[in-house]
Amino acid sequence: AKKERAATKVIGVSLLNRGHIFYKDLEEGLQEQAKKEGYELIVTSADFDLGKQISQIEDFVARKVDAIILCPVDSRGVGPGVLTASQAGIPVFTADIAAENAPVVCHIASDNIAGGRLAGEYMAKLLNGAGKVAIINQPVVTSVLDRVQGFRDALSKFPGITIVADVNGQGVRDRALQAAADVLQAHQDLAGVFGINDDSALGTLDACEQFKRDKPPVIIGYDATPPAADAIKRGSALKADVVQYPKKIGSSTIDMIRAHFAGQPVPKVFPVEVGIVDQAKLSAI
Amino acid sequence: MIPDPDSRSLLEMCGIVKEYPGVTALRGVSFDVRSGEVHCLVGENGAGKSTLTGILAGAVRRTAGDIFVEGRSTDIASPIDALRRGIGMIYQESRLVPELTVAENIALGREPRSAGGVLIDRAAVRRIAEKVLSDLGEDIPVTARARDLDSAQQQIVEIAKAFARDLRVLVLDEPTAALTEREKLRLFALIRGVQAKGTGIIYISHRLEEIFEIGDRVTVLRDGEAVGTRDVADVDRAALIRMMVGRDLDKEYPKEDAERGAPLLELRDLSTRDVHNVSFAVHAGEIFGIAGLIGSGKVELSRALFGEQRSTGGALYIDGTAAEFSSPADAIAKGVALLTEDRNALGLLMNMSVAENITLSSLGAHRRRGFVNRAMEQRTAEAYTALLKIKTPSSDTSVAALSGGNRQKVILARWLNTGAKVLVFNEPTAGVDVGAKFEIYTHIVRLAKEGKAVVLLSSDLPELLGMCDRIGVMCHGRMTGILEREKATQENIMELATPDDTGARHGN
Amino acid sequence: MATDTRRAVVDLLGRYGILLAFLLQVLIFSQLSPYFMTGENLLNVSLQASINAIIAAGMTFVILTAGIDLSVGSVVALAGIVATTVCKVDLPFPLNIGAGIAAGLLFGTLSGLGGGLFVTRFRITPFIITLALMTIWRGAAFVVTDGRPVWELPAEFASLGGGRLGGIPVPTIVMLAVYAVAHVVLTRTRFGRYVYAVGGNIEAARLAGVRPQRILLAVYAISGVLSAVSGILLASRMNSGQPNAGGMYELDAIAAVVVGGTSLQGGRGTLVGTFIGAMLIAVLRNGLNLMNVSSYLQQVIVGLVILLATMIDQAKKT
Amino acid sequence: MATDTRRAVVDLLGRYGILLAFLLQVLIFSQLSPYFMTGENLLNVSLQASINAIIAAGMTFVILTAGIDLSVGSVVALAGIVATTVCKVDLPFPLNIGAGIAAGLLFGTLSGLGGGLFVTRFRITPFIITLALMTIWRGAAFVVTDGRPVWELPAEFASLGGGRLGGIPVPTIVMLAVYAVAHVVLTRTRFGRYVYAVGGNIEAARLAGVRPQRILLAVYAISGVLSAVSGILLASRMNSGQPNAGGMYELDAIAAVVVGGTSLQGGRGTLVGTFIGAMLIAVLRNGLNLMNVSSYLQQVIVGLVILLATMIDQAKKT
Ligand SMILES: Nc1ncnc2c1ncn2[C@@H]1O[C@H](COP(=O)(O)OP(=O)(O)OP(=O)(O)O)[C@@H](O)[C@H]1O
Ligand SMILES: Nc1ncnc2c1ncn2[C@@H]1O[C@H](COP(=O)(O)OP(=O)(O)OP(=O)(O)O)[C@@H](O)[C@H]1O
Ligand SMILES: [Mg+2]
Ligand SMILES: [Mg+2]
Repeated sequence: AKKERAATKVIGVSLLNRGHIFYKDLEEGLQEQAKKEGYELIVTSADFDLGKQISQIEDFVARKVDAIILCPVDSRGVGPGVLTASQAGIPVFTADIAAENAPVVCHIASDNIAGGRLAGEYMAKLLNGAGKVAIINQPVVTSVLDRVQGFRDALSKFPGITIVADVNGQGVRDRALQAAADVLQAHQDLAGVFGINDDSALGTLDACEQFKRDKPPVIIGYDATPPAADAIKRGSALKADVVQYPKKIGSSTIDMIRAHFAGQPVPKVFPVEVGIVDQAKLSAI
Repeated sequence: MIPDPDSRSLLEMCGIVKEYPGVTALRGVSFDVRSGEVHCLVGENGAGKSTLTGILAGAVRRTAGDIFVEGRSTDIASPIDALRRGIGMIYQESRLVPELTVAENIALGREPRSAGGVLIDRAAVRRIAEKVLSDLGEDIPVTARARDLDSAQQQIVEIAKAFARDLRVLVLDEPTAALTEREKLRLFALIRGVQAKGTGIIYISHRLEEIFEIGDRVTVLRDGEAVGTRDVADVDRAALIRMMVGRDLDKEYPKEDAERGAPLLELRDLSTRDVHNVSFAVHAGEIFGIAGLIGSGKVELSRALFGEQRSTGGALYIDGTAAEFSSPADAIAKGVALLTEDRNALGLLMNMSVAENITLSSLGAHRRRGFVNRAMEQRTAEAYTALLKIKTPSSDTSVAALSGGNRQKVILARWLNTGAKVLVFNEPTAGVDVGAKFEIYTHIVRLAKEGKAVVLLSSDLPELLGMCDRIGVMCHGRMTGILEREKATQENIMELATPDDTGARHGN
Repeated sequence: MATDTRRAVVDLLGRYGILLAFLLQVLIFSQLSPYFMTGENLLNVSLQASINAIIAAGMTFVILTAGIDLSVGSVVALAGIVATTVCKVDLPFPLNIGAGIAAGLLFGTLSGLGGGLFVTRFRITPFIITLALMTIWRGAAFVVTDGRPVWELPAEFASLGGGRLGGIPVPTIVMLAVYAVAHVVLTRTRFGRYVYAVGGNIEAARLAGVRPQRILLAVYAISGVLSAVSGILLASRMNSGQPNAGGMYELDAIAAVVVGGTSLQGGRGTLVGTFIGAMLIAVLRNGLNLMNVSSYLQQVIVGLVILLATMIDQAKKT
Repeated sequence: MATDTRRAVVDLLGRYGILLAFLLQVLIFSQLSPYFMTGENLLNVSLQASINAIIAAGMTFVILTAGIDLSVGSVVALAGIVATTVCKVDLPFPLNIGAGIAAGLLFGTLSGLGGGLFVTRFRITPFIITLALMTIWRGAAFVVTDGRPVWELPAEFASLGGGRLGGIPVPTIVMLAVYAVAHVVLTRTRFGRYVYAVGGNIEAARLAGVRPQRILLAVYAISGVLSAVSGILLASRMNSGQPNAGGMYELDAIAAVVVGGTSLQGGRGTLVGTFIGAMLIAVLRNGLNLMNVSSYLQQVIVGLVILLATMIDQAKKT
């Protein structure tokens, strides 16, 4: 085992969770690129539990991995874990979510506040600057809090638009479906819904289609997963999706690590673009 | 109320009333105990004996009435209140903690502590338990868990638990229901011992002969009222029964001879873990008694007849065919019924009504088009409550609200209703009053006359002598003899039941 | 007179405590929100309640035997995945949908029987074996789907959970049917009686001729198959099989059962109670969402209401 | 002879089943991963086990009385938040840290006493009152922090959970101390005996002069305060008070208790068993992480091992 270890660089990964397609894609990006570089990945999931994430970091330190990639559960709380690792001489990289006040080598991410803002602006355009809007939220996750902040920021410029509901769909489709169904009852004239991820947006779409309306609200999702893209393409109430490039985040992270191993300088922050897609853009591809 | 000026009273209860929803269990009962006396309490099932003494022990809250301890008005609100005042009780239904050891149960609530005063003195706990058990002449290991004991042994531990305390008033609620003559005599010796120290004793029993053996005074309860208190020396058995049931009982055992048919139950050299090479046959129309001391294998034998102890040799024949039961359900299907000795743990479903408890083993016969027919069930239940004089507000009442003896009748009704051809009755009259005992005996005789085989296990020798055609005696898991009715006497049963000097006491 | 009235109130509370709590809640919400009492919203609530209510019906059987089933949420997810995966096979309608449903139900039944087997044969505490199943099935749901939803289903699949019959959502109809049948089974059949007996005192029941092993196997199978029914309906409503569906559903189901007056010690309880319990929880969530109460505060309120409802229900026992 | 050997094996398994399962696991991992048996990793495992083990110690008391405490995870979170918030007040070290710890522990005690009060006075099933508390405290944790962690703590706070004494992590030391004291309390004091008595037969205990009310109140308080201890250590390790900390911790704690041989019916079990149970779970998670087993598969394996360990432990009862 010792010999093998000398040949292969081992990288420990602690994802925020594994239940969402976003992290599946991010992991795929990591894996593909790591394979190219000949690195071995140890992928774990913190499941939104910072305590668990810190344990995982400790396991990596005990195992003496060559580098650690984190998607922090909490930007601030992860600090001690990062410190432990870097004191043990292990470089730490963060992907998707940043760590504050911690010796991270490089942070690779798309900008969630910007993404939220894109969604808000697109919503305003769809509604012509007026109407009632709801958010299907998951207000326990930092990146989600950022998206919602960006979304609210953008809409604050449109006095005609009011946010009438902000409910917790827990970021999963079954819970989002139930929350959205209730919001649709309370606001018969709802004009738009922002789903903080695609499970939230698709759950809202399920609810709209089961309680048929003459004029269903327009929905904007986040992440542009294949089922969401499909719903946009077929002309459903889901009109647009903020698109991140999680695979790109994954592969770029490995790129930064390779550069670091090779002794090359890497930037503190490596931004990965975000965009917004709608029916027109998707059909064009 | 003003306490009786009788200065000898250690304790006095005045005008005690207890109301349960829908039932008035006590309607203004007054009662007293003097220092150093044994005051017996008798009455039919459901008369209120356990309720009255339960109030004294703090286990039951009274609705009205006053309690005076040594002339001072005292409110007993909890068992702790009672114990603090030196009032303790041996309960009719087992009150042991199953997971604790015998010693731990005996010491429960008053564990001696070692020097520091914080930690339990475990050696002392054992010592106390060993002492009181040896006073009782029992060799139950003090490290055994209570749940591993049979119900007679549990009863002994209950007794030990009470005698290990220094009490001024001791209540014994049917302590001998599961005990044989021998244990009873040792218990009486202990009672006399504390009596001499001035303890007041309240003694409840349905075995009236015991009243005359140990009692000084006797109070009769009927329907929640005290109908009178007498010096034991001034009453006889018949008078006592008249006071209890309001009429004369001409004879005690309605034994009649039935026509003897084919053997319905036959054991040939049957052996199990606890029973060795037992052979006997019980014919249709026959009542076969089984006697034996605690630990003689009596209970285990009854289990073996029900397929509850795997046979390790020999064979069991039901109605001429060899039977190996895979479960109680299987045994019942093949026509065997077993009334277990522990009605609470192994018999009743406390969450269910009287009717549901009665029909549980014969639900198949209470169905119409696949569904349980409640009206039919109701009719069955009402027939049995009338037949066995079960005292209950209705057949929908939960069995948990019934007195001990009435619970016993419910479970008896269950087995009477299965239509089994072999009925094994383990202590069928435990805790049952004299009037109701007579009813139960009548039914047992009826079963025999209908051509069933009845096996009667009892710790009550007069009952066996009065009811059985033959009596098999167990000792150390073996059947040491079978006595014909004419030859059976208390003496020769005891002789067969008692291990001789060469027999090892611990043999199994 | 005053005590008489008080007694009558306590009596009423005792017998219908949970029903009163439920009606009180309905009254409050209908005052607070103009949308609450609309026909459409009531259908919505019944639809929302159906998933939990169907699971809770099975849970009632299990809890009546003094058991518990923590695996229901994971069975919901995996049954949905199995059903959606199978109905994508190349068969003509309605065979494809039928095959999918059958496969989902089969999985639920097998899961329940498996759990029941461990409880009866190996005497594993229900808590542990169903906790293990919960973890195992959840893991399996992610392993087989690789964490991605199963989608692109035959169009008809969506009508199971999303469709209506005579204006009533299909899941609502399924729920009512499940309760009707289960109620009759529990109160009118020998099996039902034995469920109570086993939960009351398993040893006494056995000695009275009940075969507890069969009863226990059956109740876990019932819980498994009803969880699968919920899982299939949910998958249909989401038009996809989601590996992360059904998270924490066990808590909602157990809450419905216990709020409905069934004892966790076994032997005592009714399906009518569970039904009202499930409705109470669904109405509460719906009402709070209608009123746009913040999700943090909702948690606090749901906790308090469950507590209050149980306390009202408890009035009967004192 | 053959049966004798078999009997001896079964006997050994019975008495030390869970210990054997644990040792077997250690053996397997030390073979499979070269990193497992290093001193540093073993300290690491003990550190990781400590949070769950401390909670599980309190849970053992509760379960021995036939109760359950589902609120532990939320108490972990809120105790951490209370402690971190209070230790930010403007007091000189060590007063600030001391005040924070005291406040966190006070919260845990009060939560436990509150739960206990509902169990004893209002006879609410422990499952329901602690489920309600779990929801309420979790909601409260988010309400008071508005969903954001409490941070910028005094530098010394981190040394509680992150520090070492004589090379041993502080949480490990706390855990060992908790178990030593709790073990003596449970096996050698009257209170401990009464815990078993109340769990074994509450009515028998009451009639023997035990006050079940006090015992029940005490066990929930113990569970609350030990959850708070864990919460404070965890907050210190995370150098922040996290409103979403402690999610599902109740399941891990209950699993440790039950895998350790304590009966959910109450009256039977030991803290030694719980300790080994907690270690078994921690070693398993650590080993699987070291071996780079995918997190989906980990779930499946953890489920299977809990099941297996319980089955081995079950050998004694058959
Ligand atoms: N918990 C209860 N709820 C309702 N009724 C009860 C309850 N306990 C006892 N009773 C009723 O009170 C009456 C007196 O019961 P009690 O147990 O005192 O009788 P007892 O004289 O001890 O009878 P036995 O000789 O059968 O033991 C009975 O009618 C019984 O049904
Ligand atoms: N079956 C039960 N289930 C749950 N709790 C029970 C049960 N039986 C008793 N209890 C609890 O035990 C208490 C009775 O104990 P006891 O009255 O001896 O306590 P105590 O310390 O004397 O209380 P008090 O403050 O009333 O004097 C009940 O109030 C109840 O809280
Ligand atoms: Mg009585
Ligand atoms: Mg009291």
